[in-house]
Amino acid sequence: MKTHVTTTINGATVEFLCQPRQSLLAVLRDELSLTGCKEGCNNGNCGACTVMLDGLPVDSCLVLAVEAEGAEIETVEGIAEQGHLHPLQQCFLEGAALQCGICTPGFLVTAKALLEKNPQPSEQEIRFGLAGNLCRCTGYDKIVRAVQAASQASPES
Amino acid sequence: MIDFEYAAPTQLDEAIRLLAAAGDGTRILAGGTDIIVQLREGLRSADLVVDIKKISELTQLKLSGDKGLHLGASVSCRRIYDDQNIAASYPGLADAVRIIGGWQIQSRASVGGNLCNSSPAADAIPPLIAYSATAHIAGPGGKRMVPVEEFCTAPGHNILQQGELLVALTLPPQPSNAGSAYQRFIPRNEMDIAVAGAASWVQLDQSGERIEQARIALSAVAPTPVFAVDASEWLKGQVVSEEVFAEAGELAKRVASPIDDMRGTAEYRTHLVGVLTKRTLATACQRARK
Amino acid sequence: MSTEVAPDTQTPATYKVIGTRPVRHDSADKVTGKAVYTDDLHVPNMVFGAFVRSPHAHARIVSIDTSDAEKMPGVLATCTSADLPDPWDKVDNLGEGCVNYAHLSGNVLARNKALYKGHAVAAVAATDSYLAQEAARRIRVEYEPLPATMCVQDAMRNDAPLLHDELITHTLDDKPARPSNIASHIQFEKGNVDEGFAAADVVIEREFKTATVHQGYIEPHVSVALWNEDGRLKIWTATQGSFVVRQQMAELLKMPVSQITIVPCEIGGGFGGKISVYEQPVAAVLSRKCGRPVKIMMQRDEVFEATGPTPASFMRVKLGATKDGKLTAGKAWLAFDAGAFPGGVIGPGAMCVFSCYDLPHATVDGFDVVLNKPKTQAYRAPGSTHVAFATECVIDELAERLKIDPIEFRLNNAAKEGTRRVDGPVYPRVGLVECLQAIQESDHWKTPLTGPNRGRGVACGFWFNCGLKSSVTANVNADGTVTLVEGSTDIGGTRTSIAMQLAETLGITAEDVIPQVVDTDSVGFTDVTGGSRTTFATGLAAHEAALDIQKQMVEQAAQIWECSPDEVTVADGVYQGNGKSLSFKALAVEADKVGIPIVGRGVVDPQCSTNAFAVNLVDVEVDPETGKVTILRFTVCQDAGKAIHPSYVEGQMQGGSAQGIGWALNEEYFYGDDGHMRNASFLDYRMPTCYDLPMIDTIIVEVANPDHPYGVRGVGEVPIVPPPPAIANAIYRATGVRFFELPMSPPTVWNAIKGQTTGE
Amino acid sequence: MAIVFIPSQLQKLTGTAQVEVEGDTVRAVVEQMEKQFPGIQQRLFEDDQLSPTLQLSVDHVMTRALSTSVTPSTEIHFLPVIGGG
Repeated sequence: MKTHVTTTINGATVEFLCQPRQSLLAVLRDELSLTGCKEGCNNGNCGACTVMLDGLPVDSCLVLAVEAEGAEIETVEGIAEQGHLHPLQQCFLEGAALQCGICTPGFLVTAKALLEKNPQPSEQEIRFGLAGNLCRCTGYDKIVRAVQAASQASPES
Repeated sequence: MIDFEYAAPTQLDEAIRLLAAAGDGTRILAGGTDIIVQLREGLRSADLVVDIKKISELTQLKLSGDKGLHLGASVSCRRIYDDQNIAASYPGLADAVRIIGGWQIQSRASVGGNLCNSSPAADAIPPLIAYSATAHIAGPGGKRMVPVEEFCTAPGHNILQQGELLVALTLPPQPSNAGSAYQRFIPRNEMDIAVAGAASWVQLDQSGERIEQARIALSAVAPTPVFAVDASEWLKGQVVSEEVFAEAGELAKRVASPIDDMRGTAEYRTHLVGVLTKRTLATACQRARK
Repeated sequence: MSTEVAPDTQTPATYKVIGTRPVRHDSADKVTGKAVYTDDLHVPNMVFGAFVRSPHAHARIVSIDTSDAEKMPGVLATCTSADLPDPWDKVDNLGEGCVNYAHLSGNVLARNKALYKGHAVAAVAATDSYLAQEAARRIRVEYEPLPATMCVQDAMRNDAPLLHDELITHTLDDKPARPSNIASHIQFEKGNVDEGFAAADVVIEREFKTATVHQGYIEPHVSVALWNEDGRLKIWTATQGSFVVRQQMAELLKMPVSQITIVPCEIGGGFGGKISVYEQPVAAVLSRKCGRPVKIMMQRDEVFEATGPTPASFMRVKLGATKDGKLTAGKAWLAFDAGAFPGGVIGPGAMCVFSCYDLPHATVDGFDVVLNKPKTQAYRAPGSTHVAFATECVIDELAERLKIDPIEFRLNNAAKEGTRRVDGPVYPRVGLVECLQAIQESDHWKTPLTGPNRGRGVACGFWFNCGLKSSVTANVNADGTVTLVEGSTDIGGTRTSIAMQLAETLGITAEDVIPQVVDTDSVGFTDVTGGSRTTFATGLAAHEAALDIQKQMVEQAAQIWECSPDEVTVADGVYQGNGKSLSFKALAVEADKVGIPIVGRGVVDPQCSTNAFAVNLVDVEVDPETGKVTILRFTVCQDAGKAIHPSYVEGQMQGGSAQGIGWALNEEYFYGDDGHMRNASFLDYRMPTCYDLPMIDTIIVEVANPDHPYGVRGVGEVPIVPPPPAIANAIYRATGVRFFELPMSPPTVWNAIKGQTTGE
Repeated sequence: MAIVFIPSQLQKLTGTAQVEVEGDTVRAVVEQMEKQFPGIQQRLFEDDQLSPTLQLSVDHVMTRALSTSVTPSTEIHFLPVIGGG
């Protein structure tokens, strides 16, 4: 039996049918073709599936899609606006803050949330804020630096 | 994972009716960070999942000078530590909710859920016990209140009866000369399950030199989080000092009955109880003096 | 500043593109979520597969009954090893090590016996993934459990339960008469080791153990297979080497390579673990049986339990030195766990154990041992991290005993050009000495470490790096850009580092090159992205293609300018002849109007090691009450030969270091007595998070590799090697306790500190 | 002619660690060795090719090609094949 859900994704109203057991991750990827969020572990330990749910970063593998009724969701696909990369995306590119790239969407979503809450985070605040996102390629150095660069580039500073 | 039905009642009565009517295949969904994993991995199964986040009583978070903290059962960790007054008034609780999973988990996971999941290693339960928190339970037979230290009965088990629901937790108001802290030991610095955890709550005398009241609670060292009663009693009247903290740690170790597993040996966990009790007492006393 | 290039080793700055840091060509895709990884594919009419896996570490498979599953509506096909052709006992070289196809087939789907917990036994395809998982539960497998053997020393005993009844030790020596779990024994000897130890003033021998660890890539193994009615098989997959997947598929399914197309999608990490096939043949067979494309994606616990972690090891290393700090002899006895099938990484382990030093006398014995754990695979400098842990800890102890500075002691004995390795060959120009000197010159080394419970450690590491086959074609476009077509999967930015070499050679910008990684039908054979070979070897192919283009451009210029090609000269991308001059781009525009298309071709098979060395300097603080180790400061210095894109070189150094730190401190397969892995999740298999690490400072040394036009050495693997011993040596200085076992997790460290204070 | 470094496990066949052997290619050298030290070729070859578990180091070149040419100063080593990650 499928449930009808109406939600807002990256600013647009979206309706979908889902089974209660389906995770938000599964619906975003399999039903809505928003494949930017990735499945790395499917139990909330890697952060590759991070999306914003009502203004907070969540592991979309640990959200049932039916819970999204009436919610506001933002995914990595919504970060760049009208053909322009967000400063964080630009800093990730220029700072070589990605290698294989599978964790990158999750990091971008979490980092954007972090900078919106705390526009000038310290290195330790960045590291603590991003601890729910695993990266196996970079050793995190360039990711942390890219977030630092973006915080300096942001208009709040 | 077998599919299930989903309900998101907006009224407490409705939720209780649903829970009471359904069989033992009913699961309550708050933050979902434990139950969704358990359903997916086949550790639990469900015919019906009842989402309680749309019930207003369960999402209330209220701090008042005379009543203390009212913590709705589905309030997320994030909301607790984002409220600076609450974090300042209940620092031991804030310590715990800041380290439950990463930010993504904290956006969803609730203290009520942490309690109802009843893991021996739960981070939020020791501070609740240390703060003498009360669990407010509603069910088909009406409401009841239970001290948190009596809530968990075994790993993954608690006193909730068929059809019952945790509505809220209340923590008594904090006098200015009280302080608390929670620490757990994990091999990494984040994203881990406690090898051992300890929460300490103290109330000092006017001078700030003597302990009037103390409560110590531990996690991951027994089948349930435990109240270290002997250590807590012994601390009454003691003068604040490193030696006293260490001695309290030694007493706290006596209630630890840990197991050997991939997270640590029994010997190591017992040892950590001493270390963490000592360290959290020091922080709690320091906070009490502020 | 995190990065320095050690000044003495810098090559003259004559390059325009090489050494700069352009933004990678695929980056916009990767920061917007558009890059297509295998699991992002939704092939029309696709169905989903799931595995049935052994719950036992060792068991005879009595029967498999798929009938209940097959009756379920929506279940389309099932598969067991009976659906795979009878495998041949053929050992093939995959460029990157060798594989026995009988073993590979038996690993893909168990035959007769399940050899480890999680070993795939059967599979099912259904219309949705939940149904596939449910159907997998309905496949009934009857097992007869057998005693399991889980550690190398136990498996080597005469009375150990045998995994393979007919396994005779492979050795150049006389073959033993009886089967055992020892799959191979290799040996090296140099000089006379007894004489060497007799000449030593100090001799230290220690035993070491390391735990099984996993590469830990974030993307699980995933493939989509489409076996068409015309007999052609197409597979979209996450792999380090599409041609090597094609080769394995052809052999396992006994079909010609020409019938198989492998489409490499973007790959979410590999580190050596995505070379062997696992789910690909099964997805193919299920697709053949149901006539629809089949996707199989592993869950994270399957990745841990049933892919290819890198071995646990047991090692004994003995070294002798004279009072004035010269090594005289070394002896190593190494046993690595191969997992359930022969063919672990003992070969390179044995070759690397003394590879950083000039040792006049040495013997090395290496054993590849099968036991009831998943078949091990390469993991970044396979085998070298294990042995470096052993050797570098003994070296540190020797230096201490001799009261010689640990870097000076290493410099005294460092391998350099002309050093004969213990396994025989002589090094060409290499950069270990320069790396050690660069560490001595670093701000980190010159800044004293103060404070209680703190210590500083140093260690070296070596990895061969390989060459192997690469092919590229390069098409000059009408606007003067060049499309570069290559077969090397890009995991860390190699599209760009290869494009930069083409650009440098042609005298154009990196942005004027459009690199494309294509399928196995669209480019010539290319070996895996592994062995730190891609920027070196595929870069070399790109250089050749550029020279080929340049030759054709000269001919076209001569035609346009009505002169002889001999009269056309090229410098810095500018073509001149008959009094005329055009840039590459302008000439390409002209040539497009009048000439035949210009297509460059580069095919290479460089047969040399490019010999990478790295040195770590690390400061730690140990909590004496809990045994927890905090990394305070970390510097990695490495000889890159020539850093084509310095950011990517730093990225490899930092990423490899982080993996090495994880290996040193917390990562391990934790097995219960039943042979079950207890921590098959990212929660309990503790890879470092962002919050566990400091910034990782890098020093790039550039000692040019004579076998590459731009001096490139590989850089990807060696940085994982030195962290465990460097950290062990640092912990020793912080606590006074030497560690001989990985990981040096908090309980282990606490136990050791406690043992020291109580005199245990 | 070339200098062949005999793997320690084969030295009981040769009695020495190094031998100088006639031949213009690695194959010719191995065949010549076989005449001097009967049985050595079957330890190194499989189906008339280099055993798939072995590779050659011929001066600085790592190869499996038996056709590799050699000179009197060439060193030949037989090594295990290695992979990489």
